[in-house]
Amino acid sequence: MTSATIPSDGSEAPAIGARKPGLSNRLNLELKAYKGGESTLCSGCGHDAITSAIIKAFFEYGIEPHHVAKLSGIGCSAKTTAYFLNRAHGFNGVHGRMAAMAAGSKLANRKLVHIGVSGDGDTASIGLGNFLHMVRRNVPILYLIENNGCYGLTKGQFSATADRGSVKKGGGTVNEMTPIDCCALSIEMGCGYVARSFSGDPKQVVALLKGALAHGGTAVIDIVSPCVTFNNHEGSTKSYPYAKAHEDPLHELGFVPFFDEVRVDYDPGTTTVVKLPDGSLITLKKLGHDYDPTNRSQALDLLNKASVEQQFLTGLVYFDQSTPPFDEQMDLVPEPLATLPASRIRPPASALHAILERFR
Amino acid sequence: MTSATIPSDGSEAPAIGARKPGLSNRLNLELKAYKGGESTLCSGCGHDAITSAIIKAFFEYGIEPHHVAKLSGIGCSAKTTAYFLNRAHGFNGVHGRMAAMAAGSKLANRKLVHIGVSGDGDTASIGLGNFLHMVRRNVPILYLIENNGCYGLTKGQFSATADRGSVKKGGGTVNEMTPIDCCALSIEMGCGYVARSFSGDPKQVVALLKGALAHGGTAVIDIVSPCVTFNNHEGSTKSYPYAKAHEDPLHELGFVPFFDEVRVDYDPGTTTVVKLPDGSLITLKKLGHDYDPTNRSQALDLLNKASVEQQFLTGLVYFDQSTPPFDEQMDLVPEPLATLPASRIRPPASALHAILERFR
Amino acid sequence: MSIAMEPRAHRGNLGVEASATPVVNDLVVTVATSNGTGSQSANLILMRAIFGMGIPVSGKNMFPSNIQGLPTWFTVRANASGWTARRREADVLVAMNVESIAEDIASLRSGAILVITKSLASYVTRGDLKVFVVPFDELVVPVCKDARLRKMVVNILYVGVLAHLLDIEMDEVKNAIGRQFAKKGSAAKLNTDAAIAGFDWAREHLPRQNEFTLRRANLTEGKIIIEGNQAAGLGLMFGGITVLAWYPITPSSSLCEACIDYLEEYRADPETGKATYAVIQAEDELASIAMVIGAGWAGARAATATAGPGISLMSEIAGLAYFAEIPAVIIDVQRMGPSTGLPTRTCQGDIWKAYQLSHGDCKHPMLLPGNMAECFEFAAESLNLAERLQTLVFVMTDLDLGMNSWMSAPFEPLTKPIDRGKVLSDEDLARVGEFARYKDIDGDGICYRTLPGSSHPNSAYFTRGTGHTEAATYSEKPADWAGNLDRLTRKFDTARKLVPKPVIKMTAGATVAIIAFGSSDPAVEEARAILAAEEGTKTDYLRLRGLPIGSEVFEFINTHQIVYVVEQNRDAQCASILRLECPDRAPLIRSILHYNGLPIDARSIVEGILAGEKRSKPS
Amino acid sequence: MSIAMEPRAHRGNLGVEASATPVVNDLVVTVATSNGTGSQSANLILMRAIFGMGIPVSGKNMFPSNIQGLPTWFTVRANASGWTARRREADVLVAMNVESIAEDIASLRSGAILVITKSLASYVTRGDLKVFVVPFDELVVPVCKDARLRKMVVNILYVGVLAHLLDIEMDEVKNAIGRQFAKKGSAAKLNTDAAIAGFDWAREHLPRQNEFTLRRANLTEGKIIIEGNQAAGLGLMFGGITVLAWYPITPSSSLCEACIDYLEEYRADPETGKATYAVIQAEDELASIAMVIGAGWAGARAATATAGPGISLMSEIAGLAYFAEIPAVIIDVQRMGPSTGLPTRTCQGDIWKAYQLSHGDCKHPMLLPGNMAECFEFAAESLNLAERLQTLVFVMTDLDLGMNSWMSAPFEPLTKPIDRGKVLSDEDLARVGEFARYKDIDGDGICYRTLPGSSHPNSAYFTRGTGHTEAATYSEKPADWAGNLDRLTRKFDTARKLVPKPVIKMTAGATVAIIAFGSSDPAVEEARAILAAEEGTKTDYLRLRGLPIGSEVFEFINTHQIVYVVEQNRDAQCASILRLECPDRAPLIRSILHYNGLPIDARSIVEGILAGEKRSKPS
Ligand SMILES: Cc1ncc(C[n+]2csc(CCOP(=O)(O)OP(=O)(O)O)c2C)c(N)n1
Ligand SMILES: Cc1ncc(C[n+]2csc(CCOP(=O)(O)OP(=O)(O)O)c2C)c(N)n1
Ligand code: SF4
Ligand code: SF4
Ligand SMILES: [Mg+2]
Ligand SMILES: [Mg+2]
Repeated sequence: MTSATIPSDGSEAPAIGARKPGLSNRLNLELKAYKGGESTLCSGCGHDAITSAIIKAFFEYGIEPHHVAKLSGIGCSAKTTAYFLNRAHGFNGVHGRMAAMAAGSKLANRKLVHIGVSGDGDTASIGLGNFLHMVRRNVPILYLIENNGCYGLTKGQFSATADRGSVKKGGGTVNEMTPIDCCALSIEMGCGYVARSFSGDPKQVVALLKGALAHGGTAVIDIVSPCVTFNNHEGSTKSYPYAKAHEDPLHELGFVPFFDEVRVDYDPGTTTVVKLPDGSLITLKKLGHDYDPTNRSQALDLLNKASVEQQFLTGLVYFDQSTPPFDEQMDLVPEPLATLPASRIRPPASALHAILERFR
Repeated sequence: MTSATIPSDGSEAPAIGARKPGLSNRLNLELKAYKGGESTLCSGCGHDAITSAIIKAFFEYGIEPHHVAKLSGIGCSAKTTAYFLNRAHGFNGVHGRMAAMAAGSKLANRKLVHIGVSGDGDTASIGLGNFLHMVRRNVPILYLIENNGCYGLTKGQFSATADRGSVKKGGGTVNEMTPIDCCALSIEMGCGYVARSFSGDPKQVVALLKGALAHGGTAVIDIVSPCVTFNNHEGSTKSYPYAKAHEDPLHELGFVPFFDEVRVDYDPGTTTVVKLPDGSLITLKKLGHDYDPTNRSQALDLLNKASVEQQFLTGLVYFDQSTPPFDEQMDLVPEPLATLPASRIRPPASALHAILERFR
Repeated sequence: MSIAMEPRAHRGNLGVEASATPVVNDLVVTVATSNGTGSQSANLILMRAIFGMGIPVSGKNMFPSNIQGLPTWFTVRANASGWTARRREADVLVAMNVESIAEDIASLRSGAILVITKSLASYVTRGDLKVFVVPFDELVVPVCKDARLRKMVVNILYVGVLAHLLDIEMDEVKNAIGRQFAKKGSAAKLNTDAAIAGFDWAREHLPRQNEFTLRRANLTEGKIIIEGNQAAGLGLMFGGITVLAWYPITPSSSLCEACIDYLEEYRADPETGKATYAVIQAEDELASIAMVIGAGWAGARAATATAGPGISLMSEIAGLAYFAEIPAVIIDVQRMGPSTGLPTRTCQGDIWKAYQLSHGDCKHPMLLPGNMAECFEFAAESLNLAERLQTLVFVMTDLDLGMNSWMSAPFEPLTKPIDRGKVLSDEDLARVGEFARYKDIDGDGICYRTLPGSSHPNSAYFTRGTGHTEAATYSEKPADWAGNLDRLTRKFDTARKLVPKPVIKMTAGATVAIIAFGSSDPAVEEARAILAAEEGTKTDYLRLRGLPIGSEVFEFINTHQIVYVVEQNRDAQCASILRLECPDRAPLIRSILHYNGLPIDARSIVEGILAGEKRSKPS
Repeated sequence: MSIAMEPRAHRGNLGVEASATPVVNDLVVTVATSNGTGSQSANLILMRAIFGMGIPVSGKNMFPSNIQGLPTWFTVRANASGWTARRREADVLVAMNVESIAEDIASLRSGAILVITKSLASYVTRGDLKVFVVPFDELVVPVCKDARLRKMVVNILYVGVLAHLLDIEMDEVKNAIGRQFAKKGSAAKLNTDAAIAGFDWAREHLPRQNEFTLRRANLTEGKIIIEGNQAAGLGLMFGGITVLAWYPITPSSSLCEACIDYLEEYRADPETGKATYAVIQAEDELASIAMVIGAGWAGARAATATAGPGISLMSEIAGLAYFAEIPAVIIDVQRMGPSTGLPTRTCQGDIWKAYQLSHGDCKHPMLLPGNMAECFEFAAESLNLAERLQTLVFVMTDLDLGMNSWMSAPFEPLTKPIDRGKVLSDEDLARVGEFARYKDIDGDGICYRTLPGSSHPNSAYFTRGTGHTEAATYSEKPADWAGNLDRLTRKFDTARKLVPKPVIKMTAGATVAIIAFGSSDPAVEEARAILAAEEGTKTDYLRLRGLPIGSEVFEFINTHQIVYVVEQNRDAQCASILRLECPDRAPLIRSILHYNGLPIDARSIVEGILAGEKRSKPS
């Protein structure tokens, strides 16, 4: 048995004594402070389960709701940003461009925690190029793909993540195309936090979300999220029955936030601990697989094998902290650019005179 | 020593006796029948060398020039489609959309050999999403990326393939971003013919081009092609000096077309032979590397290592014939859709009456 | 409106008509439910049953932009005169949805009939309605054993109740159910039982009403009911489309999906079963239009369908198609914009935008279908026109035309043959010898083209969106550029003669002139009847069916004083085009605009014209 | 044109002026070379030297859309009256390029001076030119040892030759060389030597000419020479831009690149050296505009610059910015379209397109700078206006303004403070309590917003491109939709008062009225002088500086009879906007159009007006 002492960044967390344990978090906020408007999705939609997990993760991690910016494109999945964190500003933009919008927003206010919720159509079809470039830049954002293998909002056409051989509702049409694996592409683009999960596995989703919040750069979580209305039938590999029957976690995931003054005891033979920039830890307890998420080529092999053999592997697929986040690369002032006073964004008249001299 | 007899598809090749050996090809056409307009690129531009290789490859492989459709986007590279195969129709479209245009064109006339010439900006920036989706569909096309690490036509800004640490001409600005590797992404999208080469290595380029012409689906060849005007200085990894000094071929490439009635003698210990759908062969003679281009995970590892360590490996990176080309997946009539007679594209009035019955 | 018998003007919404004799074959039923509950089938059955009785009907679906659980309204209008436009207020409301109940009740005119599910009865506080409370939730239990299906089956119960209340023949209800569930015998049975249960319960428990009745007529003989998207999908298939590239978007998806179904059924090669067409679900609209022009360039008859956001994304390539002169068709099934707007509401808000889509000077011909037959014909004809004019052609429909149910005479088989335009084959080239891709040989601005793959030594040319000479070589010369742009203007003028001519209806003694297009037509026709009946105002009417305008439109505008242009957008987009075409008449071209997302109604037009006329009169 | 001294009208191109006394300080020199040879530096030196002599100049570069080896022309116009528009024909041609030599010679007016490199001398077959043959290829050898550099150095030789021929002071040539190569001493030396060699050779070998001379004047005192893209880049930096997202495209790249240089130099935090701005080279224009509105939403002052193809790609998000009311700035440095068009030629062809960019009903305010100071000021002001109006604002410049060299008075420091518009801080919210994002509190159509990150419990709202209520909740209600669109119209009307007012020049006894904008201004001013001098026709002139038009423009149009709208596009895009704004005057609004890719010249305007006036007169 090995032990690790979890560092506490006392500066951010309010005094422990003030908390109502269980009911409120380190900011003394209750779960309901993290809720949003009522969902208008179909009852049973996988996306709603993810919304609940988001609420839980932000609550447990203890982020001020108004310190969050929520962005999305268009789709059933995109609507969900209205269903959590009512106190955060939200932006439901246009189809496929959320990744780029979020990059702009993050630069405008780097203090805000950015969460982007997308669909498989929004990300892997129309948004693919912009998504990959956002990943390449390592824009600090928790980027969720609520992956149902179809275009829910336009009534169930196959998306680019539909597995080969998937059958369309009502029968007949079979998808002949190779699916796009957003996790594999994210790794190719240098993403340092890549995960796959299942909306029906809230425990894992919440742990992954918290890990993503602690990660400094782009975190991509591709969550299979069944569309109960158009893609929950036999012949779909994105249905509840299929996902439940086939989910094969790579490891048992735990998350220990930086502010928890506890010692984590773990067996280094069965558990790996991944340390995040803010001091939080992700614990990965071995299950059937012998898997090391810091091994890039193993990760890509695993994803490819899973795709070819239509395995449904979940968990933290890849982890790497080496690339600096976008806003650090840019060497910005620490304050939000959005609210810099006029004096800091307009040089004096003398500067103008000096410049104009050059044109005389 | 092992021998392979190369099959000859006599139906396409005219009588051997009629050829002027060396000067003309199997169609009795001379090299000049494959030329195009005069180049307007900077003298010394890598793209011009590739143009020459294209002319040679089409000549040697013996394709009727007018059986070719040439497509491109916008950029210096895109202009080159006007500089070869004057007898082929050409289409210089808009920036970044050639991949999708070519998919449409190929479906309209599947008899035409399609060649698309793109730049690193055209493919890896604005065109990334559409490019990857074309690859995913396995549209039969020889897709060239004339990769100079910059936007030539707009005067040398970094492109997304510029290596980390590259310095801009005139000094100062250094590229901090991880480069996009179009070869790795193509493999991820299921491409069955992926190669990297160097415009300064015409022998290899020509062999790869001919191999691509014999391949049934999408063939992606990413050719480092120095921009002598904006990216040929010290600090660039896409310059002539750098590429010449660093080119490290994975193998010595040979191509034996299906119509060559010769026996290929090779040593199976040092040479691998890859067979293409039309019966042509690619021979890969071992050099320093022990590399098997049919091994997907080896290919991805290799590319990643090359990217991280800024090695310049060239050759046939990945090869796989298993995915059917797009037009076959679609089960089209063999004739070009473009010229089907009216009788075959308008059902009789009786069909209309039958359909309307359903709406009564 | 050739079916107009006993022309009877709109009754207006003037409160209770306490007549002893009921109004016959003239009423509007609105059903307020929640979407995703299967109410759509019930509503179609209701509409179909009335249609089966020989009474002209239309069905308008006001559904939300989500998949399940938000309020949705379906309006059936039955009208012996054939007026099928939306009417502002319902005569009968079936209220099933708690979400919208308050506003539903508030929206009713005094004296209207309210059929309300028992659980909502407490919401009724107004005393001026004829209220029929029905315990739907109880009635459904014995009919439907499977509790999960009850949410759906409950809808068919109100059809039975309405059948009783409005004298709809139950045999027609049963026919309609049989049709709707043709492939599912068990569902047909279940629904038939439910309809009968509703009917029987109503007969026993509800008092009669004497306001409205529906009586068998013979006004729908031989007619069909169809949606414009189905008609246009059919048009593309018969029009000889060979490449369809699309990306899903409401309200155009169902057009492509219909087209695909027809292609699969009728366009497989009879001998080999192989496809004489290719369909690609593209990754986005940039790709779908790029595929279309790639295909058009290579000689396919290629089209896509989309809606506003797709149109915007297609802007850049629209300019390429214009300038490089590549045949292509975009069907824009317009929905309410700007931006994502109201994806499930109708609008004519892209007219001006599509007309000159893309940066720089460019203009595109467009076809403006106004009914089901035109959705069919114009979709087919657009493929001809695109090849004839070698350019991008728009077909502008909208959500109302595309996704609502319209009555129509069955379509005539296409009479125009497939036209490939000025394509030079190898044989042609051998004969004429010369070829210059952008030379205006015929003086109509349309040049000859060759297709890739042609073997004649002169046939190859290079297509580009940059400056070019007549011989298609690259050029930046000022005279080449301007000359080319001028020829394109000439070509656009040729298009004036080739797009469908307007339909003009002149009335002796007319004092008012109207121009409209597309889905506004039924409301305009009804408005004309109202104006004639109520105000004694006679109207001339030009229905625009294509742009750019031709001589008939110029003449109509020039020979009338004030012209009212009716359209469904805020910025008077079509009127703007007309004002610019006829600057001398610009001050006389007035706009009647409707842009709240609902299909335009006749009263809005009448009010607009009366207000305009008042303004014109010396006070 | 405040620098106009001794107003002397354009001399016209009426053949040889065989005058004994030379024309002083009024000539056009065109240099025909091949691009990528470094001739651009030589041409700038030539222009700078004349400028240094106190004579007003302009430099226009007609370069090809490639990097090396295609014909390129540079025109220096020196004119004591300050007329700096392009003139159609050159007085002096320096012919260095075999590719264009035939057409270059053919294009010359009779009597023009031709300085020609010896190797091309045989092309001169005309006898009506004053030809000076110079053995440039021989002269360069002794001057430049390094054979690879000769291709470049040869250019500076013609500057020396011209200095002799046209009496340009060699000291000013040397000054200009020093400036040009300020950072490279060796290059300065080499070029100075070459210029002197050219000058000396010419003095010895060439006969004098007596047509033209340049004489020191004092008309450029204190002036600067700058390109509009530099001015606008500077404007953004001083305007307080915080996020710049861009994608390279000619002719806007150099605007962004200039802005980046200024930002790096002047916008690092003085204490920490950290950036008070962020610049992203995006992967495409869809991304750059998406980044801009993402940033604008979060509170940045964000802008992008692009050209036609980028504008088309930005269409969808332009509608989102309009409808969700997000501040954003797009600078459109217009180039010749449609499609890829002529990327290195100028045009005003996106005016109408940008004005109503995106599907559905939407309109965007735009600023129309017409000179260097306005490029600077309007770029800065656009950031204010975007935040004030909470919408997308366009700044429409063009290649002529953006990439050519313009003389200007030095810019005044910005007087308008940074305006963040109606933003409610936490303190404001605590005070007012209530907040409804889309409520028109002030009646000007502009509502209050809060920024993400605000902590007040009421501050968060949800932004969407779909239908919404005043409280920013989702709505599909017809009244909400139409109400919101109507408010946006109101806001657009507010913009009429906020965009820069036109500059109006009234002349007593004027019989002709002109409206123009942007880079057409110098040609219009010159045309007015010509009309006055040659025809005795006096003109009133309104220079439009912003859209939508305000009361001054309405008044100008309404109080004049015929108004000539001068613009550089085919489809009369600005005139169309004016006709639609003033339908009553539509028949009186005429167009003078120029669209061959070259900057408009005064003669084209004069001819257009004379033709128009002829048409108006009773015959
Ligand atoms: C430019 C554009 N094209 C198409 C659409 C129509 N559209 C709305 S949502 C959507 C796809 C939704 O699929 P996905 O992103 O997977 O989300 P889901 O609904 O499945 O959660 C599409 C195609 C649109 N809104 N905008
Ligand atoms: C929509 C659009 N954006 C920008 C441009 C400007 N542009 C022309 S070519 C080019 C990039 C060229 O780079 P690359 O594809 O690498 O080709 P290269 O010139 O380097 O061969 C750009 C950005 C354009 N033509 N269209
Ligand atoms: S349609 Fe599918 S994705 Fe959309 S809300 Fe319903 S279940 Fe969810
Ligand atoms: S600029 Fe660069 S890429 Fe373009 S032609 Fe010149 S050398 Fe080639
Ligand atoms: Mg989806
Ligand atoms: Mg490049």
